[in-house]
Amino acid sequence: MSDGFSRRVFLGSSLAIGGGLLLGGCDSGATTQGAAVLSGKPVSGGRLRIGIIDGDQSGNLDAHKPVGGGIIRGWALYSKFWEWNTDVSTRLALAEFAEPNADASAWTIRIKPGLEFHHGKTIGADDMLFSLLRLTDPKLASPFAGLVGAIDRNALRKLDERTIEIRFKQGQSFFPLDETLISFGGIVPTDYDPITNPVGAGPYRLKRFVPGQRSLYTRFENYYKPGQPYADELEIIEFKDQVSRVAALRAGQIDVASGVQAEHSALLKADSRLSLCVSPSTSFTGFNLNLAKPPFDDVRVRQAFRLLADRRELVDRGLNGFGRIANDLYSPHDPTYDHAIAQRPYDLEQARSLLRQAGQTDLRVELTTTPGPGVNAALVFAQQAKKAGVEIRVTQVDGAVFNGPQREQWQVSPGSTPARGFLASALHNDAPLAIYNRSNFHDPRFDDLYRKALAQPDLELRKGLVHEAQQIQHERGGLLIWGFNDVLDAASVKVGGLAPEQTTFASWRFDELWLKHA
Amino acid sequence: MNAMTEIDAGVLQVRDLRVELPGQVDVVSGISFSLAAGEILGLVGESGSGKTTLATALLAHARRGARIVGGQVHVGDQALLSLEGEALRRARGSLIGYVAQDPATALNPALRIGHLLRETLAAHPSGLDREAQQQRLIETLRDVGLPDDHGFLRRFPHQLSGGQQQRVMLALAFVLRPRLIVLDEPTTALDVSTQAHILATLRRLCKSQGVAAVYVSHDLAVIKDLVDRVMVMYAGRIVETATRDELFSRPSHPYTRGLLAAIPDVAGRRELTAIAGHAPAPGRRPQGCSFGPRCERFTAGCAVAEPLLQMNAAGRGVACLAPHDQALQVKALAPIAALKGRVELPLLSVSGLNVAYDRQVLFDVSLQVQPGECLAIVGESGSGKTSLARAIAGLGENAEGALDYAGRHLPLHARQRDAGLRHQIQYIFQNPYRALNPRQTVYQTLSAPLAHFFGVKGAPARERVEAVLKRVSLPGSVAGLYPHSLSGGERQRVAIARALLCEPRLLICDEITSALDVSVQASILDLLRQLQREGLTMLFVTHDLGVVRAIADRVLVLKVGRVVEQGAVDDVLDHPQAVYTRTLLEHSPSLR
Amino acid sequence: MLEPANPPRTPAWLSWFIGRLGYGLLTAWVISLVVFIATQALPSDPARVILGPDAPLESILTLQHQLGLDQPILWQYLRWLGSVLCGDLGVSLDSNAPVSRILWGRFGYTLALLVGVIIVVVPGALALGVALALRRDSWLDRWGLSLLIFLKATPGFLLAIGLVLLFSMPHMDFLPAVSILDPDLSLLRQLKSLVLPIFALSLTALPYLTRMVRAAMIEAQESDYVIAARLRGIAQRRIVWCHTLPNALVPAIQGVALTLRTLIAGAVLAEVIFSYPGIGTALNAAIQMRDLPMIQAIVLVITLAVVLINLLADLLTVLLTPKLRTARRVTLIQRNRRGITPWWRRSRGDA
Amino acid sequence: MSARRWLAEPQTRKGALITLLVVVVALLGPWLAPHGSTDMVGPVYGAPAGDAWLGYDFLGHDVLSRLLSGGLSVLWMSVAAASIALAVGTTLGLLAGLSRRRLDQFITWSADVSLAFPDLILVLLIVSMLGRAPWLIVLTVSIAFIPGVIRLTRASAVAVAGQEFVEAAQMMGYSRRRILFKEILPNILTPLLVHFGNMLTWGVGMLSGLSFLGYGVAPPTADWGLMINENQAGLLVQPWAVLAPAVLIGVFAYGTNILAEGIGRSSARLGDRQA
Repeated sequence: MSDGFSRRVFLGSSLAIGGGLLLGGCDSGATTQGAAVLSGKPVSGGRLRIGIIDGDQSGNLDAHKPVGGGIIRGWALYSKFWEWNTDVSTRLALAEFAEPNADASAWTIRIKPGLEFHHGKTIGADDMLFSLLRLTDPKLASPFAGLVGAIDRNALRKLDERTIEIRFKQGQSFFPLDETLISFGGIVPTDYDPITNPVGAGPYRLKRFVPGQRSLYTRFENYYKPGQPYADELEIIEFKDQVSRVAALRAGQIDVASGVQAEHSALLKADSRLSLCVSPSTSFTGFNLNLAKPPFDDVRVRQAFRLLADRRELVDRGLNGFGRIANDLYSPHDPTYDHAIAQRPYDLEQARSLLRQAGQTDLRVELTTTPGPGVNAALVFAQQAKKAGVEIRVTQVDGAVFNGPQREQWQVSPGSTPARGFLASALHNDAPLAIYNRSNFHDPRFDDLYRKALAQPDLELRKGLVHEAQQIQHERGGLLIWGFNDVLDAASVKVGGLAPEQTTFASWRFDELWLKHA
Repeated sequence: MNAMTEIDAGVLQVRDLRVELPGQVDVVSGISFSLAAGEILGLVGESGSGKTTLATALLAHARRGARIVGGQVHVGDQALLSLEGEALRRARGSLIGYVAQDPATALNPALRIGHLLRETLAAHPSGLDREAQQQRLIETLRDVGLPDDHGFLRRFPHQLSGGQQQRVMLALAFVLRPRLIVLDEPTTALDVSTQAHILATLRRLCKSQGVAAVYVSHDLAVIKDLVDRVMVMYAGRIVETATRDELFSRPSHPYTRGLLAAIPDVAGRRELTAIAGHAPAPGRRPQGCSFGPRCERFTAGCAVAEPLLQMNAAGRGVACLAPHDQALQVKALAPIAALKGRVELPLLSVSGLNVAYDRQVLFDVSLQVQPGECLAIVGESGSGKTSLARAIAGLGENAEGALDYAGRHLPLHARQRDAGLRHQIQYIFQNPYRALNPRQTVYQTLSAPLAHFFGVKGAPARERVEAVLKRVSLPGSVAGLYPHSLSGGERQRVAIARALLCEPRLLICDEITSALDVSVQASILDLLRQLQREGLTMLFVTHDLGVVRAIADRVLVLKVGRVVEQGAVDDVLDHPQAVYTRTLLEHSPSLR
Repeated sequence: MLEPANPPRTPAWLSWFIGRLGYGLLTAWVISLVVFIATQALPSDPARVILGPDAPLESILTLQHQLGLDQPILWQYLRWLGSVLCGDLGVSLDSNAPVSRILWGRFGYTLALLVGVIIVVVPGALALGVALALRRDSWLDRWGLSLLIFLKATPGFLLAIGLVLLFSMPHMDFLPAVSILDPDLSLLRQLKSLVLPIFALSLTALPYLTRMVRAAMIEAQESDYVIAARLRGIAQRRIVWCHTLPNALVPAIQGVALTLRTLIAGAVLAEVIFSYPGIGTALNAAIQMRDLPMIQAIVLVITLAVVLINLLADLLTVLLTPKLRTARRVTLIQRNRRGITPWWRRSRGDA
Repeated sequence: MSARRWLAEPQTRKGALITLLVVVVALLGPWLAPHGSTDMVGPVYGAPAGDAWLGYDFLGHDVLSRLLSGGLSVLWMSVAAASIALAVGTTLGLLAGLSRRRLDQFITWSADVSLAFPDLILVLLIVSMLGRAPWLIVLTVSIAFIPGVIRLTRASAVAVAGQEFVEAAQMMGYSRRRILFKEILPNILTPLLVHFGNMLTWGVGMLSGLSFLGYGVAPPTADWGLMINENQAGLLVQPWAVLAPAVLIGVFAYGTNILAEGIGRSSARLGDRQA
């Protein structure tokens, strides 16, 4: 639970998604009509009502420290240097130029001319610097500062009114700046305040915010994309649980349900007034096997666990079939991903023999998880492990405990990361610079390869480095990655601009969504 | 049998009235009588005789579960039982008024006196305008002896004394000027002086307004000065009816005679005879005469058919195959003066006793009890007599003063007394229904003190329990029963038995007969006298001077916590010194 | 010892009331203290909950310091109490918005819900209770009672889930299955959204009150004063409304107070199920998020509300009971009353 | 003797029968279940079919098997909670009712304070504080119940203690323990028993409510309350997974309630109280 909304939704781990489809798609109940509407030309006007699940966290509006629904609200309020492509690569947004130097030890970023904030102030380099300094300010205590922890706050430089230079600490290199800065690097004016003056350059400006209930926005006329956004007003309504939101969607109380449960897919598909959009994301879900704790200090045990996981069943039961199996490696969309590594089979026999070799015939381990959807996969996995004679006790702890001081001490714990490139994903998991490393995987060769890749802007050269790193992960890593989950979004057939993508946030592209109003 | 009703086609005529419980069990049946304007009829019977059922049936009302199934009630020319709905509602109140037993519960606590009176007037078409209504109201209040000012009308029932409350009930009945008033034991809850005043008021009103009245009572003495005629009920039947003088001088029915013989009289000590057995419950009545099993003149014929009420020409009726025709002989007893003048170490002496709760209830009370005597403590409600008894028993709280028992200091709390002392002083409570643990059998209740005080258990205990049950005239089989299957009198006997098992020297009896019928009371008093003869010392708390005369050697009169007079019974009752004692005596109902 | 010669000029119940008010506030204070200490004992740390799994340790320590979580509990409590007394309930750890601002609207919604339930339940229970009492032992009474027992026994949240299920079925959309409220519109225009939560809560509250009214009515109907009034020829309708009901109302008022207390708890579940934006959802969320200022504030509000409800109920009881209203010393209320003396030290008036 | 008297009341018999039925299901269920309670044997949220009468749940467990295995925890937890509350509450209530003013005031006041706080919220707070181990939940629920028992016990005890038969015992100088156990306790047993039945009803409701909010028993244990929680998401797809346990919880609550009502009614009829 404490994982909070951000992670769950962002990672999509809690959400259900597309019945084993490799290809996602918007699947309307009234297929023909729905398709016709979706392919139509965007219409302006109306109030677009998005239903999100915020669990119990009401969250805030902070661009750099978004919690709870704050992440989604940030998509409406703030624009960044880059934005995501549907294939999880990045493209320029506010920036018109953003390039690293040859060893990726510095980035130069220049924004487009004539951009404005919601309150009319022109965006300048000072605002860019302010935003970066604020994000990395230790006093702000942003949970996401760690992602860009390499940035040297003292070495930020304004080159001209629209250009800044970012350098990294101690001559480090940091190639994946775009992927790490894109999510929480909202550009805000120097007079920004998340409570009294929450302005940015996003497609919508705030009209009212009722924490834990809803927020209302009006169209930002000077949005940097001409003609966008389409709707006059945007309303983000927060729900506590999926059932009530589905009820609201069906009753027409909301237009879009962002991230619906797989359990409801059949129901939603059957409703001719609704369409279901299945995005085959590359967010992974899996388990961290803690190398710092026996028996996982033994690579044979790790490999045995990876072999005894029936990935197909995990996808079917843990994700309700909405996902694809994985090969203990993340970021398959990344051009550097090594597709040559063979898919690990489900092999109980070999798993048993490995365990025997390791002297672990009567193994008992504890899988610690937070309450909530992650439990399902854990329960399925525990059941599978029984067949190999391993008893997995599933223990639920409070989110705060889970992420507390003990967070690197759990023997087995669920792990998942949103769809990101290899380098950024590693930062969440087993990279040497990782924010935290639940599997405690530390391999000199792997670390060396990762550091080299960070400093290698050249794709082909980086590919070689990553392929070797992935080989290491596959052979002796601490992650059991069994699947990639789909993200399901449901919407009224009146909603246009919602299309499946490999990311988890098809329904958060508020500048693309539009409302066909009769 | 209808001779009388034909002579006097008066205000009320009742014919063959029958009230049943489910299953065709009759509560009352075969009731026929009539009443002339201004006549007051006393309806007398013990608990369970059906007198209250009859009283309310006169207003076409039966309590929940019961049903009036037959007969007629005519008030004037209205056939009351055939009325329904609105017509019945109007007849109630305007034709017949009703005064309930306990004014404290019969007045709605949430409504003001004025509201009740006005509402009653408004509920009936009186043809009076506002002015006249107000006039009527004031008149009525004056009539019943209540203040008629505005402030009084704005009072709530709880702000009135018991006597005032009952006068309000009278006013509520009289304000509509009905032709008949039914009063159901209206003075039972009141002190004797208040009772006397209410009765006088009632009689005056009935006579001056020509209103007929049916006055229900369990106590013959109470109605003696009030009524013109008496009707005695037993087991749902009228067993005797006669004019007042005839009934009191020459009662015919054995039951009536039994009742009269059981009533202790303040005017003189007399022998009290209890009626053996107890009245049958509805549905358990024997074949033939219901009183048969208790009757000393019982013959085989009595068990064959129920004797009907035979009326003679003088309007006197009796339902008995062998009625008496002599006057009732009252055996007067000589005063017991044996203890007088004997100076001995008192068994108990109380000096300077003060008791205060939120207010002080006893002021500096001192008394002495000689061994073997019976000291009665008399007073009206609020006199502090129970507090005195409880303080002596060691149950009182907030008491100060000195107690001496047989020359030894006696602590004020029972717990501080040593066991040897404790068993010698026993206390019997007023309410026999709460004096016994409902979860224990009689044997458990009785054997406990044996084990506690004397360590007697098992067979010897059983023997002693059997013996004591015999002593209080209960069958041995009672031992296995729980209290709820015993009658009030039986429970009180068990309570006495429990006290006796402790081998007491001093027995404190707190109004122990006030919850019982007179015939039962007589038997209990008889038992106590027996015990007294065996040497038991008694402290007898009561409000009834008749009982005092019957049982006590000496009497102490309490008034609002102070001793106003004490002395030998006959001295005090025949030659009262204090004004208060005199008033009490004047107002105490007597059979003479 | 002796009663005062002159009755006091102010009614006795006033001083009683003031005493009870003080007692209620004391209760609220004690609860706030207990809850404060208890929430400090929560095994987790709000800073971690807020920042989520990705937060580095430095961020957490910084936030802890900013929130004052690193100070001694007593000091934190005193600081909190001080600002509460100045009307400041603090800032939500979760949304960083002032607690009072968040709660204000939610409190209104919950109040609307409870008022709605009371509006439905009190007349409903009175009418039903009176009707059943007047038809005592009829088939209507027997079936009515059985139904009430069934409703009483069924856990309230099951009823609510059933309603949501029912109303999210096709063709059942004449009432919204969940109650998301639009703060732009006045509540009066969204009454439809209130229907189901009010209905669900009413179903759980109805049995207790109805049975209480029924029992009180039956008792009053069989009382001597009603029989006496009937025998005076007072009309049945008048007896019911003027004689019986005022007396049956007194226990009913205590019943309503008790019902409200349980309703507040029931509202937590009902609000969660119907997504109703009230205090209940806020509390559930705050507990999950370890949002201490929110928990504190909500608990305080609820406690004060309960204290107030009890106080009002007692006051109404006193005012509606002439005997107590006019008494020189009010000593009714069994609850909170100091003293029925222990039995071996019990005072007794003269019998 | 009491039991026979209670059973004379038809309502008691009906309640006992219903309660017994659910208890039997809960006790024997695990042996009758066609599958293990954690075996994943069917499709996720599969609809009821030939051999799975109630369909499958969120992970593909057989709902019927889980239902049959899941009663025990609710039952023992509610019985345990009610029993603890009864034991502790009665002790404290008697202590309050029969002891010196100070202690009485303190206990009564503490009960009042906790009664000023809605029980479910109290339980929520404590459970979120202390965790969700079953015995902790039981303890917590019982803590919520205790003030009510204290007040009931105290009121009944004071009423009984005021009766003359207790004074008589006191005057005889019987020991306090004897007075307590022989004179007072038997006479307050009936209201306490009725209250116990009510606590069972509330306990079942509260425990399942807790589970529903996610504070109950931890999976994969089969538990009726938990089943409602974990299958909520499928409510609109496979309602049986939620409805079946809900119905059983409701039936059990109904049974215990009727039982309590019946006992109360039979006692009232026999005039236990007025005695």
